[in-house]
Order: sequence, then structure tokens, then C-alpha cells
Amino acid sequence: MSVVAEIATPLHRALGLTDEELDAIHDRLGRDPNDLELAMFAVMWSEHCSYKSSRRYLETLPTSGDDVVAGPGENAGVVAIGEGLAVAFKLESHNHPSAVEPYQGAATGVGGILRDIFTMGARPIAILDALKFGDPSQARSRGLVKGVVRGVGGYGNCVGVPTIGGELVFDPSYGDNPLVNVMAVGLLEERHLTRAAAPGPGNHVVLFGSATGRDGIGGASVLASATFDETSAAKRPSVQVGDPFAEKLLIEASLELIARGLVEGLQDLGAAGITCAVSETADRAGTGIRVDLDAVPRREAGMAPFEVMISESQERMCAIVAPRWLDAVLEVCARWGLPAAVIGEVTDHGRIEVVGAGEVLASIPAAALTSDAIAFDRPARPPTKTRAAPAPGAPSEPGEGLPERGMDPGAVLLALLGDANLGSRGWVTTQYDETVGTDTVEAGERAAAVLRIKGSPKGLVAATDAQAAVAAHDPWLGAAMAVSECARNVAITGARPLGVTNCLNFGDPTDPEAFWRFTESVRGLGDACRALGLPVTGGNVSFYNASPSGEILPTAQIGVVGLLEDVEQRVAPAFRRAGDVVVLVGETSPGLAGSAYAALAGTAPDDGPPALDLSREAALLHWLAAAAREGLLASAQDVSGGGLAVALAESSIWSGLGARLQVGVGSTPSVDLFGESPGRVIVSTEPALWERLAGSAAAHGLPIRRIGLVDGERLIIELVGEGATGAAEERGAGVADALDVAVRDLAHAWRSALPRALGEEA
Amino acid sequence: MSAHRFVVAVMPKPGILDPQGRAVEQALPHLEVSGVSDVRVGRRVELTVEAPDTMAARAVVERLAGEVFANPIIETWEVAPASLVAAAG
Amino acid sequence: MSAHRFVVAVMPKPGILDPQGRAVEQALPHLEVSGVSDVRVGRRVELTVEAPDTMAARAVVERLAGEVFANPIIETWEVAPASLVAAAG
Amino acid sequence: MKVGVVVFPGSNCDRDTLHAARLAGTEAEPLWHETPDVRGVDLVVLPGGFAYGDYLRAGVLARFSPIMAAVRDHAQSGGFVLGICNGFQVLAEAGLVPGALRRNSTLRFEHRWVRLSVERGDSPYTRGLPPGRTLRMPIAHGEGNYYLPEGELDALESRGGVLFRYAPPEGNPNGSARDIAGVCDTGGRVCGLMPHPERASEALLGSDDGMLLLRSLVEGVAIAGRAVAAA
Ligand SMILES: Nc1ncnc2c1ncn2[C@@H]1O[C@H](COP(=O)(O)OP(=O)(O)O)[C@@H](O)[C@H]1O
Ligand SMILES: [Mg+2]
Repeated sequence: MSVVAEIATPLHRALGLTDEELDAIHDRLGRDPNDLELAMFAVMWSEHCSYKSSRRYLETLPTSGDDVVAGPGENAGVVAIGEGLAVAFKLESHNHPSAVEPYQGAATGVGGILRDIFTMGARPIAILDALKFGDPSQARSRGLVKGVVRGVGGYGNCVGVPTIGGELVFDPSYGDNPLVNVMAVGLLEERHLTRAAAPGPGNHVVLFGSATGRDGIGGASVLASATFDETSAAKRPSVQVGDPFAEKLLIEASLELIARGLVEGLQDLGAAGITCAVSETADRAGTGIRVDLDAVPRREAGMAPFEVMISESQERMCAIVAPRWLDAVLEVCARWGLPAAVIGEVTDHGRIEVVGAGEVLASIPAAALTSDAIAFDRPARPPTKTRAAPAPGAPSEPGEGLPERGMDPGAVLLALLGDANLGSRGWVTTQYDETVGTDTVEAGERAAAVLRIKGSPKGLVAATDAQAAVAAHDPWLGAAMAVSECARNVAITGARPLGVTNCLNFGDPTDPEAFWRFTESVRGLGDACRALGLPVTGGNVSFYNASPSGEILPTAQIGVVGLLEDVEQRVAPAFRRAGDVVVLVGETSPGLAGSAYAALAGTAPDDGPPALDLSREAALLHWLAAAAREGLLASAQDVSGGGLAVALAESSIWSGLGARLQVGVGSTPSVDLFGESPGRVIVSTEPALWERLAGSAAAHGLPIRRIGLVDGERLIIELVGEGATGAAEERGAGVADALDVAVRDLAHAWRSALPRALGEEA
Repeated sequence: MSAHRFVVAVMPKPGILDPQGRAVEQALPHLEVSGVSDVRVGRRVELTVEAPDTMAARAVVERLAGEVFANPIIETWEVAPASLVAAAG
Repeated sequence: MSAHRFVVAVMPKPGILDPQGRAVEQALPHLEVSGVSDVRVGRRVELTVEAPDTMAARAVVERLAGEVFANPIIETWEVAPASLVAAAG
Repeated sequence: MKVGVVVFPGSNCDRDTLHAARLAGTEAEPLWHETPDVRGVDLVVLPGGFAYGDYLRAGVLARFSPIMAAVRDHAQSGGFVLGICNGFQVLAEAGLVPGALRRNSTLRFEHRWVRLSVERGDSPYTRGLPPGRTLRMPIAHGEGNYYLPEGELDALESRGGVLFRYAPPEGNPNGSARDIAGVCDTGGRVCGLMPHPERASEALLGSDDGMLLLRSLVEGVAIAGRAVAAA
């Protein structure tokens, strides 16, 4: 242990434990911990593993639902979809490792979330990556974007899981602290659902996969528990390197072990390595585990016991195996070229014992490391002065981002489509294999991703969203809006949302204001899920997302998975036929703060974000599913980033079809055209079906208005009503009387946005 | 000014996992070769630098090696004049 | 038997365009580096061979180099004892 | 007709390919890379993926798997072998088809929907294809940049060794010499193809042009079989 003990400051503090926590450890052990035990506590009591600051709030989330098979507490949430099938999904962060080494950080992030999925007995079928970076014109941001995107692709492409969706957002607050949140979705037969538990004293604990090296000693768990500071090389972990080839073998071997019923329990090794795997599985089963250190296959000589116990070497799994199946298990691993070793035994004394060279080196109650880990009630305080518009990242000078007011709204639309946050994601998605697995019906550049299920008429739909710019004004609203937008994105395909996973990215939990942003977001997440009738099935929390240059926007990343009863009936966002009626469902409400328009144009100082009507969101979700089932929808498109005008432009760009429309504008036309108030979708339908469509919307209590026809090769929006007069211009409302742009020009602006932002014309 | 050719050898840091080397070792049995161990796979970069003298040229290469050719977080590198290395072959 | 460590340098064949090398050259102006030319990016493999003597060990490496480490259609290779190369650094 | 799809460690299109082969009406079974035997199948498919992680060089390590000797025998005795994507890379490394697949000229992994022109309608792989029809299917690779020295390229072309080329509007995605996307050996029965027909085998997935190619191949194999029987 000298390795650690040499450090001048008291060992527990060097390991990131406070004096209070040391006392709590003493209480649980009834004695002083030795150095190895202290190291084990340190990693297990990190925020990352113990959720010591967040647990009490996460417990307030709605987690039950008729179809929920496994919820929070397991490696991933699982929801039944009928025919004996179920879907497993989870979102997880790998922010800090990606800031240190973007390629490996992102790659190992993908590897980690995939293991959470197949640990449950599910075959991973999709990856979605939600990425947040600083100003794309900065060299550092560009380096991070390129490294992270290559890392996600390098890993996902190799293991053969399609990356079919995600998010890419640029905001200065992420400059030194990028967010890499990855969501994975898996499909399983319910009967193969496997728990990460270690039942049956006498059962073997088998470690298989890569050998154990010094990877990430003091990595994720310790690194993630200290504000990341680029300059302090001291805090740099020995970087974890991912091996997607090993992961692919691990997937096949694990799924074979499960399908053949050879394991009693299965747990992936992530943060805190062996320590976390054995203590969590033992605690879940109410058993103990004796670990024989000398039996752990090593990649390096001379590793100290604590290094072996907390190493975060990637691509490792831990199986609980009944003695009679041991040979079969070892045979499967050998066939897949995976080293495997019995490294311990399940015991009945409820303790984690670490034995080396015949000596007991550590003996800790499993619960003390996991379910009975310390938890805090942190003080939370609303900011003394709530941030006024313009939104963070928006130009301080209103109007700065756009030509002077009173301009042509067509120019505003082109500016928005050409913005790094709204333009095509093609630069990213062409680096990801979207079609491996031959289930990809729609990959998520346009809306939610759609997967067919072989041998079934059903389809799965997945999306991920966040509303950090809104959350900067109101964390409750930001989280609630993210849930509604994500569910809406799933619903416009005609799918019924099944459940929610999430990844909560926030600052320092010991800072009351930062912690308030967290608690408000959890409240918004819970309120929205209750209102929409969606269970939260899992997620992840990432604190300390701050750097010397400040804290990131409060970012509640949301993931939603939905079910299509008949994948052939799916609805897409692109217009279908010239002559179809274009319809706006929902009502536009004021409030530009947090919008893409505000980021470009600035907002009035007193302006706030738009309001959210959760009951109307719920009605909209139900109506979309019903209308799709009745075949009333030729296309359906969510109104979000860039507002109505951008939503219409996308439906045109993706179909090559123009439209001739009339939009009523009030005293602030920019709100009607570019505002991002929630609860709105644009659908198109055959003229003959309009009456029925209107009727069904009304029956769901939804406002619905015909705004024109799909037609020609230009997007033409004629402005009508009060705001459409010359007077509007004098008021500086920012519009002329019509928007009229060739679809070709819209497409060009949209396509060239990202390459231009990243300095990669062509 | 004169032209100086250099070789930069970039290898995974000791202790850092080298998946390539490991995969090669995994495949060796199929090659009917035995007794091969500790395979590490890295990069080799050759380049020519125009500079007043070797010192100045080498300085440029050292900088490129650390900033462009190698990722200091997971890789080590070594700069050598091309001639010498060739001689070694 | 004794252990012999070797280095295999694999480079794109002369005359074959090396896109990686070109990419590096194109990036150089941004790094305010000038006077650098003819950048070639190849592979470097280090391995240890257990064999009765250097001759026998080298034979194994030569075979691996030609059959595995390099693709003769597009690459050339050179085998050297590790020590020498280290000395060159 | 019997199809065997080889499973190397790191293959990740094996299950997709089995699914498509069955849709094409064949009896398809996996062939584990360590069994030195192709079990009397008519067609061996080396599927896409990252065999041995594509480490060192795509396809090079897989080429030494025990089954490759059997695949070589199968080819030499006039059997059919199709290498898709990573399978093409393995065939090239094994010298069963000419050429090498270098890093994409973009230096990136490229996933794109491309179009293929069919260069000859008289090969067992293409005879069933509607003349003049271009085929739409995805590519997904980092090393698909086909290379052969100029002289050998001419030889390849003159013996009709080029089966498919990348065609407009999308065009050549990876810098391949002369837009080459698929080649065959001198016997015309061993084919390497970078794009993924198995991923374009159902309209639901965006295209079923790949199924046209697979059906054409099934027909080609059947005709060849009858020829042998007749002889
Ligand atoms: N924000 C959240 N919402 C719901 N469940 C969460 C959240 N954060 C963490 N959890 C749950 O807590 C458990 C532990 O999370 P985590 O440590 O990330 O699991 P793992 O170590 O398997 O990745 C998981 O079941 C996860 O779903
Ligand atoms: Mg886990």
C-alpha cells in the first residue's frame, strides 16, 4: 500500500474522502480501516458509485409501470414489449475521461454502456450519443469534437452495434468540460433477463475478459469526484484504453452463457472494478464474496492489492457460476478467446473478504460499500439573482448575431439552418455505422430512430434530448421540456413511449446553487414523467461538471424508447406528396429565451422561456399514436429548435418538396416563426382526410389549424394578422411580410452548417 | 539550409493496453509460430526537415512528435536521424 | 534458448501515395511549421522471440514481417534488432 | 442451395448475412473459423465486421484462421466464395482476389448509401441483374480504398475482373482506383465486394437492390451446378 501511503496528506483525503466520511466508515467497520479497505471505500463512496448526494432525490422519481420488468437499481431499465420480448435501455456519461482523452474517453464510454445492456441478457441493438461541446470555432472544441466522434464510431462500428441517433450541441459553457452521454438499447427474451446478483453460497465468482492492468487507477470514480482541471496533470488518471474487439467477444460469450442458463448472476466491471462488482452482486443477493487476489489474471507485474481491487481495466465481466456449470462456462470463454479465472466464492457471511498470499487483507460488510454507503442531504439554494435573458451563450448585444432588425425572415431562417446547432449532423453520422444489424428503418438525423424487430411486426423507436439553454433560466422547466420534447419525438413516428432513462449532468453538489439546479431538474423530470405517464427506468448522474472557466449549463439529458405495434405504419417527418394539406397542431406561446433565435438575435431583457402545458403534451402523445394508427398522417414533424419555420424547412429539405403556407403572426412575429414553445407538431395529410384529422384532434382537445399545401420547390410562408404590417417593422419585430426561399437554398445552408462551423468546408 | 530526414517511433506507453499487440498474439497459434511474446504495435513516421542545421531540424521534429505524431497521454515517442536507423536494418 | 527483441518497420511503398502523410503535411501550416516535406506514416512492430540463437529468431521475425506485419502489394518492411534502434534514439 | 457464413472473432455481419441468405431462399448456416472444413456448402460467404478487430491491417489476422485453408480448397475446386466488406479485405489479404484495400482517402470511416454500376452481366454474380440497373446499398468501412498497380489494373479490367464500380450521383466514397467496388478472381467465382448487399435486402430497410444481387448469385450458382452435373 506504500504506493498510496507515501502521499503527504492523510490517506483518506488523498483518496477523496472527507473526515466525516472516514468517521462513517469507522462506524460501519467498528474499527479503523486498513489502507486497502480505505481505497475500496474511497472508490465505492465516490459520487459515481454511491450517488451519495443524489440518491434521496432520485428516490422521488416515478419508476413503476405495467410493462416495467426492471427499473432503477439494475444495470439498465427493462420494459416488456409483448411476445415474450423486452427492451433494455440506459443513458450514461463519460464526460471527464473524454475531456482528458477524447477518443479513448468516448470509446470506453460506449463500451461501458453496452456492458450495462448485455449484462441484463439483452443483445445491444442501438447506440445514441448525446454530445455537448464549446464554441466550434475554437481549436480545443474542434479537437474534442473530432476525437469524441471518432471514438464513438471507432468503438460502436467495431462491436457492430449501429449508432442511429443522438444530439450535438455547442455552447460556450461546455468548452472545458464537454459532455459525452451515450445511450444504448438492447433487445432480449424476457425469460433471459439476468440479474447482477451473487446468490448461492459456494458458487464460483468467475472473472472473464481482459486481464487486469493499472488502467484508470483513481480513474472514473476518483477522477469524477474532483472538479476537472486541465492544468493539474496530477489528477490525470492512467487513461483507460478501450478494446472493442474484446468487447465484441464479451458480448457473444455473455449472451451464450445466459442463453444456455450457465450463470446465476452476471455483472459488468466499470467504475471501481472488482470492488464494485463483488460488493454490488453480493449485497443484492444478501450474500458475501471471498476474493482470491492471486487468482486475478494480470496484465502487469507487481500490482499492489488495492490496484487489482479498484483497477478499471475495460472489457471485463464477472459471472456467478454454480460448481456444476464451471467447466461449461470456462469452455465458452475459451472458445471466444477470453481469459477466464475463478477469482472467488460466494459466502454466507455478508462480507467482502479479500485474500492474498493466504492472508485476509480486507473484510468489509458488502452493504457498507453499496446500499449502506453514506448519503448526504446537501443544502440547495436558488440563485440569489436568477439569470436574466439573453440566454447564456447568446450575444450580449441584442441583434448582434443577425443583420439589423426589420429584415427578411427568409434570411433569419437561412441563418438558423446554417447554425452549428441546427444544421445537418451528416458530418457526424457518416462516421457511424447506422445499418449494421439490418434492423435500421430510420437513423436519427431527422427525428427519432426506428428499428424493426426481426420476426415481429413491431418496431422500436428511440430518441434523446436535453433543453439546457432553457434550464439555464429555469432548471425545472428545462428538464420537463426535455422529457416532453423527447417523448414527442418518439410519438411523431406513431409510437407509444414506453419509458424514460436519463443522465443528469451538473456542477459541484456541495455548492448550494449548483445543487439547487440539480434538485429542480429532478423535480421537473419527475413531474413531466408523472404527467405523461412514463416510468423512469434508469439513468446516471454526473456531478462536478465545471472547470476553472465555470459551470456547464444544467443538463438533464433524457432518453425515451417507444413501441410501434406495426413498423410499416410508421410516420416520417418529410413531406410526402404535393397537394397534401399542411397542418399545425398545438398553440404558439410567447417566450424566446433559451431559443436558437435568441442565441443569434438576443432577446428582450425581460423575456423568459415559453410555458409548458404538460396535460396538453400528454394529449398530443395520445393523439399522435391514434392518428398514425388510423392512417391519417402523411408526415409528422416536431416543432422545436428554430421553431415553426425551421420545422417546416426540414420537412421540405428532407422531401425536396416546397410548401405554400399562411401563418398568423401576433405583435412579435419572431415568436410565431422562430419561437420554440413546446406542445406543437406539423403534420401533413391528404385533403380528403383533413376533416377526420381535425375531428380527432378536437376530440383530444388539441387546437389544430390548416396552414397551407405541400407544393412547388420553394418554401413560401405568407404572414397574416397584426404582426404582418409595416408597423411590425417599426416596432423592430424583425420581419417583413413574407418568407420565400427555394428548398435548394434551404438544403444548402442546412448541409454546409457543421463542416463550416468546424472549419472543414467541402 | 540543408535537408535532414528523421524517423519518429511512436509506441503505446508501457503499462497502457495495446489491443493490437494482444490481437496479434491471439492469432499467432494459427500461424504455427511459437516463442513469440510481448508484441507491441505502434507507428513510424518519416519526414524531411529543411533547416540551417541538425539541431534546428531536430527541434522541429521533437515538437511535431509530441504535438502531432504521438498522443502524450497514451504514447511515448523517440526521434532518430533516418540514416542511423537505416544502418540498423 | 534465449529471448531476442526485434523491431519491424513497415512503410508505404515508395511511389504509393500516403494519404496519412499528406494529411499531416496539410495540417502543418496551421501549426506554424514550415520546411517539412515528404512525410510518410507507417507501422512499427516490436516483438520478443524465444529461439536458440539470433539467426533462428530473426528468421521467425522475417517470416512474420513479410506475411503478417506488411502487405507486399503496398508496403515495404525492414527488420532490426531492438537494441540497435534504441541506440539510434 | 447451401450457404456457409464464416464467423471469425470480430465478424459482426454474420447474423445479418445469414438472415439475408435465408430470405434469398438458401439454406444458410454459420461456419466457425476454427473448423477446417466448409461442410460441403455451395457458397462460402466471408461476412463484414472487424475480424480480430481489424488490428494491424484489416483482414490480415483472419486470413490465418484454420477455415481459410478449406475456403482456399473450395475456391480452387471451383466453389463460390463471396467476401463482403471485411470479407473482401480477408480475401485480398489471402490473395484469393487481386488487390489491397487501403485506408479510405478521407481518412475516416465512411457510412454512406452508394450506387453501384454493374460492369458485366455475364458473371454468375450479375447475370440475373436487370441490365443497366444501378444498385443502391450502404458502405460502412474505414479501409475500402481499392489499390492495384496501374499495369495490373489494366490486366484486371481486360480479363473482366471488375464486377462493380461506384456510380453517380454519390460516386466514389473512398478513393478506390478506377471507382472499383467489387472484383472477382480469374475463375470468376471468388468475388470481393465492399458495399453490403445484405443490408439492402428488404424495402423496409431502404432498398432491396442487395437482394437482386443475392438472388442473381443463387441463380448463377445453380446454373454452374447444372453445368458440372451435365459434364
Ligand atoms: N438519474 C437517474 N435516474 C434514474 N435512475 C438512476 C439515475 N442515476 C442512476 N440511476 C440508477 O442507479 C443505478 C446505478 O447507476 P450506475 O452506477 O450508473 O450503474 P452502473 O454502475 O451499472 O453503470 C442504476 O440502476 C441506474 O439506473
Ligand atoms: Mg453496470
